[in-house]
Amino acid sequence: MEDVSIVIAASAGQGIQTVESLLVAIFKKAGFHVYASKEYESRVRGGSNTTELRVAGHRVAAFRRRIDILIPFTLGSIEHVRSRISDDTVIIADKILFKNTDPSTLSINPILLPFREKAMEIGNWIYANVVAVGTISALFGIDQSVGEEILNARFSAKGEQVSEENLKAFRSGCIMGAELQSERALSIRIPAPPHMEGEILMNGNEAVALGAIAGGCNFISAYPMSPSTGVLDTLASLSEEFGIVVDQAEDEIAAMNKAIGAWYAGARAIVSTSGGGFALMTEGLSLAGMTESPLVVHLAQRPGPATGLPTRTAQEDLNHAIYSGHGEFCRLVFAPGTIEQAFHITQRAFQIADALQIPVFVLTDQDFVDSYYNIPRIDVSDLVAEHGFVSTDDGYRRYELTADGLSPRGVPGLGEGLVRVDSDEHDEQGHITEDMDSVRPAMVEKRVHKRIQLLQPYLEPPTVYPHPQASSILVCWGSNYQVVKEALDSLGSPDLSMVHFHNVFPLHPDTGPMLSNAGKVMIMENNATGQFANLLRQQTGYEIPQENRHLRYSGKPWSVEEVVEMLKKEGF
Amino acid sequence: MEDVSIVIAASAGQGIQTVESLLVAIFKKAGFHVYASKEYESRVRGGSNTTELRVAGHRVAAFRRRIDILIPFTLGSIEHVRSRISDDTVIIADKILFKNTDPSTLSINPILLPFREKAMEIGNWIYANVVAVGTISALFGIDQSVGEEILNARFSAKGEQVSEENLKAFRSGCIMGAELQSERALSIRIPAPPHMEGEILMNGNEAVALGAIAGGCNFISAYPMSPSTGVLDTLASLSEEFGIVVDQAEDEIAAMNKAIGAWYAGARAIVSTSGGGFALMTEGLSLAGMTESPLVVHLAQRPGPATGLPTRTAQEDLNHAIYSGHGEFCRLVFAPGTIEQAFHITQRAFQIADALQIPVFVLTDQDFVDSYYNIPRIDVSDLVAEHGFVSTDDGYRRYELTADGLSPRGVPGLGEGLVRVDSDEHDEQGHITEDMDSVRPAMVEKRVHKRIQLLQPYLEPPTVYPHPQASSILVCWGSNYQVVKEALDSLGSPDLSMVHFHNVFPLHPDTGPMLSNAGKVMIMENNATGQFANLLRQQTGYEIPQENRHLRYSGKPWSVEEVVEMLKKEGF
Amino acid sequence: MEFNAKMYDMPQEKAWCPGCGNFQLHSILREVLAELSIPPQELVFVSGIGQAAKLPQYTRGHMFNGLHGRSLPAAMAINAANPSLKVIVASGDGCTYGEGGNHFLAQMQRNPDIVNIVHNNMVYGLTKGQASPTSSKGMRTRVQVDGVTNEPFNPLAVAIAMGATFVARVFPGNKAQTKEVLKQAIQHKGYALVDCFVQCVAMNKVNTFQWYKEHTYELEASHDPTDRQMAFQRALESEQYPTGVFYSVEGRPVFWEECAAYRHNPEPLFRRSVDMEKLQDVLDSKA
Amino acid sequence: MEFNAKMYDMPQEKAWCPGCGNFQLHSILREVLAELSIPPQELVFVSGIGQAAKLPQYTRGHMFNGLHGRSLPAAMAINAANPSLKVIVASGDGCTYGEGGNHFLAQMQRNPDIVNIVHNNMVYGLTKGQASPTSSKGMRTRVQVDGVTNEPFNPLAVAIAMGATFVARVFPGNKAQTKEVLKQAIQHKGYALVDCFVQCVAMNKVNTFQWYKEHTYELEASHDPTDRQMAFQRALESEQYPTGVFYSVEGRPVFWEECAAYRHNPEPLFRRSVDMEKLQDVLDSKA
Ligand SMILES: Cc1ncc(C[n+]2csc(CCOP(=O)(O)OP(=O)(O)O)c2C)c(N)n1
Ligand SMILES: Cc1ncc(C[n+]2csc(CCOP(=O)(O)OP(=O)(O)O)c2C)c(N)n1
Ligand code: SF4
Ligand code: SF4
Ligand SMILES: [Mg+2]
Ligand SMILES: [Mg+2]
Repeated sequence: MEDVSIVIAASAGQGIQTVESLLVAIFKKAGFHVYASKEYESRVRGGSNTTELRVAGHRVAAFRRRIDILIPFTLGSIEHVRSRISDDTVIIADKILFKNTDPSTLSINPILLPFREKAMEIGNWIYANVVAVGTISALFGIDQSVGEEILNARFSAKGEQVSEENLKAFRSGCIMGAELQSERALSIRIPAPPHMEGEILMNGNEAVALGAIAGGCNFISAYPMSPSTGVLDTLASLSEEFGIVVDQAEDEIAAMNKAIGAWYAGARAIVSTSGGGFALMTEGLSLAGMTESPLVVHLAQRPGPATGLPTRTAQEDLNHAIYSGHGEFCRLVFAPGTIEQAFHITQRAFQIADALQIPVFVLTDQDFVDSYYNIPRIDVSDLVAEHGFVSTDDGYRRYELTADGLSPRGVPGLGEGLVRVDSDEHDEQGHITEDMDSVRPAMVEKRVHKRIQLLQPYLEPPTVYPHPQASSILVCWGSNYQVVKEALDSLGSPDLSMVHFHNVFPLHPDTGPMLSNAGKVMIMENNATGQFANLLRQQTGYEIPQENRHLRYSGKPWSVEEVVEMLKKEGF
Repeated sequence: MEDVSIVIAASAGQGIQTVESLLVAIFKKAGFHVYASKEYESRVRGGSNTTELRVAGHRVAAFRRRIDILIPFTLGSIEHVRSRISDDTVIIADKILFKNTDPSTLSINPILLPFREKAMEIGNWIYANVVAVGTISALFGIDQSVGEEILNARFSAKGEQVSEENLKAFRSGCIMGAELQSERALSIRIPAPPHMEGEILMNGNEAVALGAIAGGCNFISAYPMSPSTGVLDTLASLSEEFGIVVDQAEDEIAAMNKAIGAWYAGARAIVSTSGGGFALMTEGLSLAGMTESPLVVHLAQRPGPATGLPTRTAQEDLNHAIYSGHGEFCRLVFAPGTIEQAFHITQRAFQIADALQIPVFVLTDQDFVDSYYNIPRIDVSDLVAEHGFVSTDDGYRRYELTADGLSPRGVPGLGEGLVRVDSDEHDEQGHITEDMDSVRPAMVEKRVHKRIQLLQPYLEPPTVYPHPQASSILVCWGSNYQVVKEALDSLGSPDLSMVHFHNVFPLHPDTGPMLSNAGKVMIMENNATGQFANLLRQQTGYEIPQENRHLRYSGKPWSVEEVVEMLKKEGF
Repeated sequence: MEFNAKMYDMPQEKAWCPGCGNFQLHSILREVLAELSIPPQELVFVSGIGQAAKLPQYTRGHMFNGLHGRSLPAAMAINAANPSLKVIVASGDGCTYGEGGNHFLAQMQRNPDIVNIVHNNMVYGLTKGQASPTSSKGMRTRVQVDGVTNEPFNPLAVAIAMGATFVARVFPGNKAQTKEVLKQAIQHKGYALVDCFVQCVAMNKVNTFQWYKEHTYELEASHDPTDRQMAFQRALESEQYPTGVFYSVEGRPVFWEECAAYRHNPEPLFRRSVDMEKLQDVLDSKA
Repeated sequence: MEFNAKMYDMPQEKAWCPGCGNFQLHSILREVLAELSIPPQELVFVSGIGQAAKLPQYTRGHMFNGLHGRSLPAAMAINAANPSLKVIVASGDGCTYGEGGNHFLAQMQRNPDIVNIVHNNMVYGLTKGQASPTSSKGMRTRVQVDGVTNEPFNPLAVAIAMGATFVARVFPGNKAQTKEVLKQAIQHKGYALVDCFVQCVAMNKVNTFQWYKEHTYELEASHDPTDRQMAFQRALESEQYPTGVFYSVEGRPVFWEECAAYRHNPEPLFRRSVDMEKLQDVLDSKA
């Protein structure tokens, strides 16, 4: 086996994050590629949540349906993943779980190990999780010292006793794992891949947050909302180190207006939210348009409408990002497909927002922000966060009409000029005007037509993978990149490629020709109306037929297997 | 002259509403067709505002650039309309206005009359306006008794003295008007049109408000915002008579959530707002989508973004109406082209909203809501406001999955059932669910796919005028109906028709064929990006070429003359 | 009909953590409803989003589980559309005093006839532990990494300043008083705020059940709830928090009573139909 | 530099009605700024939308004329992004206490270092005369056809309940006191609320200049502005309205001072650049 999918299934609040994070760290340190994604209910305790860990000899970055090893922490969670359990699934569970239940009544045949018993021997049942970690680690034939090092790093701050007992628990787990190997001939040997040096692990929210810092972000105003809150958390945790003003706003309206106020005063601000919160921000978005304020919006999608499924995934807010807010102004929407892209796009979002004085979106979703996998080291030594503002002099006019359509942006306190911005239609000085014959049209052209011109050089074409000239294409956007990529890799169809859009609005001018030159065009989206397909038609005239639109709106991400099946049905 | 355009130009707060309303009443009573529209600044006193009154022997319902008679109340207001003054424009002003200014320095040659002087003779300068009314009335050869009757009705409640003095003022004006006729040979004789019996006068806001009442509206929650506030005013003024709960909400978010709460409890609610306020309502709109609540939204557009030009006109919020709110759900957007249509569409909006449990929009704009003209009597005796809800029994499930995709809507207190609605994804009982395998997809299909099916019979085709088979068409939507109609009438091109959409989303299925069968397709919109043209392309694939898109984004409405000129340039 | 607390319970599993204060509050509320013999068909439970806001999900009656922060506008409208229903809002401190702050202020000005139960656990529970408006200064969270610096929101003081007609605080750990106060709140005509100290065992390690127990005491029987000035003074106490009815005035008209719509017709709106003749008159008057 | 009131005036025509109270307030404010010798380059005027909100348009300094109701969040952020600027918010009663109510509450909790001048004309002026949160009961308007029924919003009482650090009311008809209070507010470190009674001659026929004059009187010199309890009591007076500083506390840290961003670096944010080396370390620590 070169590619193992381990699923940990538990109730909220059972502390399985420890199991997940230790295992991921151990696998990575042992030199494997890892991927982790979670799905969870909107509650704090109880229910059934799962985390999938993939361990492989090659890069893995997408969700698989298949479960090779299942580690259930409740009986209910076995039901929860029932449809993913096959005869090949190895179930490893704590004996205690089946104290009153015969596994055969659940039609499963788990390997039962005394995790809790061992933990009690060491002194406390809470070590049971670490015992399990030891077992899995040994099962993968990973040297015990790897895990020990990780545990030391993790627990040394908690005092000697805790640290020691965790180590003991881990070792006792390793022994069970080794026994399992020999007794049950269950052994996993993954060829260690080369060049793992410096590979880093981040989830989507962290990538956005760190990309923001690379882009010079020093202000975040946000109201907590799943699944976007991780960006707020990460920037808060780094606020002192990077000098970031953090305001948990009273509501999303405030968050947006604070961000615009902050940009006005020379900060670089981001807002981070999900659909419902963003809806509340749209009046403010329009203010950014009118005042020609730069702005970066992180919008992490989840299924709607309204509260919907707060912890699930969707791509339902593309239209919302593109069209929301009253009146007309220019905006740019990115939807990263990979963790690296999320970092770089967010960094670039700040540069473009500042250079063009427009709102730039980073559109993600729950599946994307909560998943992580190892990626090559990111080198930021060449990056600079260039400020787009200028020093002003006495006669400064914030909305000067210039040839290229950009009015130099001053900030209060830098130079002698007064920086006067206005949400009403205004003249070059920023003063209210009712001049509809010349001022208003000129200002509209500046905010809309000229800005869209200025945006052209920043637009990026979609990514075609793997064959640049394939006659059939599967269009996708945002977070579906990895799952489609892996499906295509496994299918190996010579004449089928993915066309992945990370730059979703406005579209790169190559888009139309790309579509019309293709033989067959399919699309895959996580919504019920085919929002991106409709956008393509609107912008290029190319209509992807209804039967080629593969729309999913269940709240679950696609698995690699499902994409493969879908493509097979399509004849590939 | 069969069609006279009188413009009254003044500062805000000069009380010229009296002049306007008296003249309109007199003209109408004298048996003429009348039209009035105003343009005004976002201030309460000062500045320059104008009202255009058109008086004609045929129906008039659109704005003309040409001024036949100008009645300026300030010198500044002459400058304000300078570009509309021609050699044929007769300027009639109070002498006092030119006390210190020689008219020739303004390159005009006004008729100066002692309005104020006469008023002072009667006892108070405030009667000057009524003197002017008398003069104009006589100029049109209208029998003095017509005006007297109107004045009596208007002022009798204010006591005998006021009433008498107004009459005196009016008569003294009449004398001047008569003199003017004979001395200056200035006489206007409009042939009185037939069938004026029962014709009524309403502006767009009143038509929406009264249409709402006809649709059973008994709840309005709104926050004041130009130009939509007239709907709130009108419903408030009728609240006692029609049993309408009126809440001036604390903000637009509240207004929307109150409206949804009211529908839930069995009321029929409308919200009325403009773009910025609507932006704040979009989260709640999504709640209506999720809870399957009926809802009627009156959205009166004005130029944006942000505060923009609060008292001017635009068609910039079409995308906003169609795409706002997070997640996916079904909605219907109407944009009336005539006052009658505004009444009937709003009435129907309540029926459809209730029947299909969806939000229905009435999309207007400043020019539309502030303009009025006489229309034939509206007979409501056949209308019934049918309630869409049912009486429930014990096992009632609000979100029952039915064959046709409509779950019967109960209201609390009618029957034994419990009415349980939820903004989270829910099961048939309305309870939070995380079931993504069956419940979620079924609910999405109900809210989106099936609802769009159910909507089909309610969709209405565009209006083609005047030639059903013309090979060239000018597409327009919403408030541009009347101005295009009059322009076409005056052009009389045999092969050019207007295709006017009042049902703007989703489009009627005839739309695509209509466009592709036409030889030349042009469009006229009051926005900078061609929102409706883009929608047409998205929905039908038909692309109206950029050079055929006539976009105006100045904040001013089109005048008949401008449309004619535009069409002439297009070769008609 | 026989009334008992169980009757108000819904069968489905409660997604609250074991030990969560919401359980106590929920069971006390159900007892109170039973003792007041209010049929579920006459009750509308309204909430926003949060852990507290799940209460209507678990309670038999009509339910309007709306948006985060927006329970009050919906509740006020339901009351105005059908005054014969008993509207009980149950939502969190974040929902009511944070996202919904403006509605909190505005509804107090209107005095709708509703009960506003706020599960004040001094934290954002459902979103996993960020500070809420009522969080204690210094409390550290993943967002407030150096501790909360905002001045805690004092709902009682604000409600008294707003002239709300019934203002109370309870700690469900004191069951007898909680029952009594909830009863009064439900029977009060007009807007009744009941701020409830409930522990969030998962996300708030500062304000535990024990902490609330140690930091609360009953307002003396001698406290005069019509004395606004004194009510304010007691609301400012912050070492030890008094519980009970701080302030209560009777007799102020409620929102719907002031509506012209009810001047000649007491029926709920859904029972009415349009008077088309009158409308015809109005239209004809435009001639 | 020589400072005089004229210096703070902008040349363009003011779109206020002749006799509008905003004129008096505007000219007093300009005098105060001159007497405090604050260069326009150090002043940021922030407002929402309304007649009052046009004040920044007419005043020399930086200007952020934002959305209706949203002046406070913008102002707070400007202060946090560059604490060396003096931020003065000037907006209406509708803007601040109506649409913006939640921001009013929340900013008081944060204590940003800003001055919040509210032109309280007890009406929505710009939109032509609907009731505002502070409108008097019974006032008839085109919307409140039977008269206002909402309990009027008492901004001072609420601010005192919130623990705002400076709470005052002025009537510009009393120029000397208005000047003095505005000066104190501008010099106050932290959030300073100055509710100003200004007449709207066009839309409010109840609360005229004369009415304000007859219904206001100065707080006695003996009033102790550190006595919160007493401040509240005085704020409740509603036959005659006291003017002056009701409540004031010094020494509470302001929002930006509590931010980790300023712990090691006093520079405004715009003068800083990213420490890419440190970021490299953070990224590398994810290995
Ligand atoms: C507009 C919006 N913003 C944010 C959220 C996310 N959210 C859900 S519950 C919650 C906080 C809940 O806190 P509280 O009201 O105190 O309830 P608790 O969970 O503590 O009972 C938040 C921020 C949301 N649902 N909607
Ligand atoms: C979101 C939004 N809603 C409504 C409006 C319309 N509006 C503009 S000013 C105003 C009221 C102004 O009243 P106030 O703040 O008291 O200022 P005043 O004009 O009385 O000085 C309203 C409702 C708006 N601009 N934005
Ligand atoms: S997180 Fe807190 S509030 Fe939520 S259920 Fe658990 S204990 Fe209760
Ligand atoms: S309407 Fe009122 S507030 Fe506005 S400028 Fe006129 S007097 Fe002043
Ligand atoms: Mg809480
Ligand atoms: Mg006001």
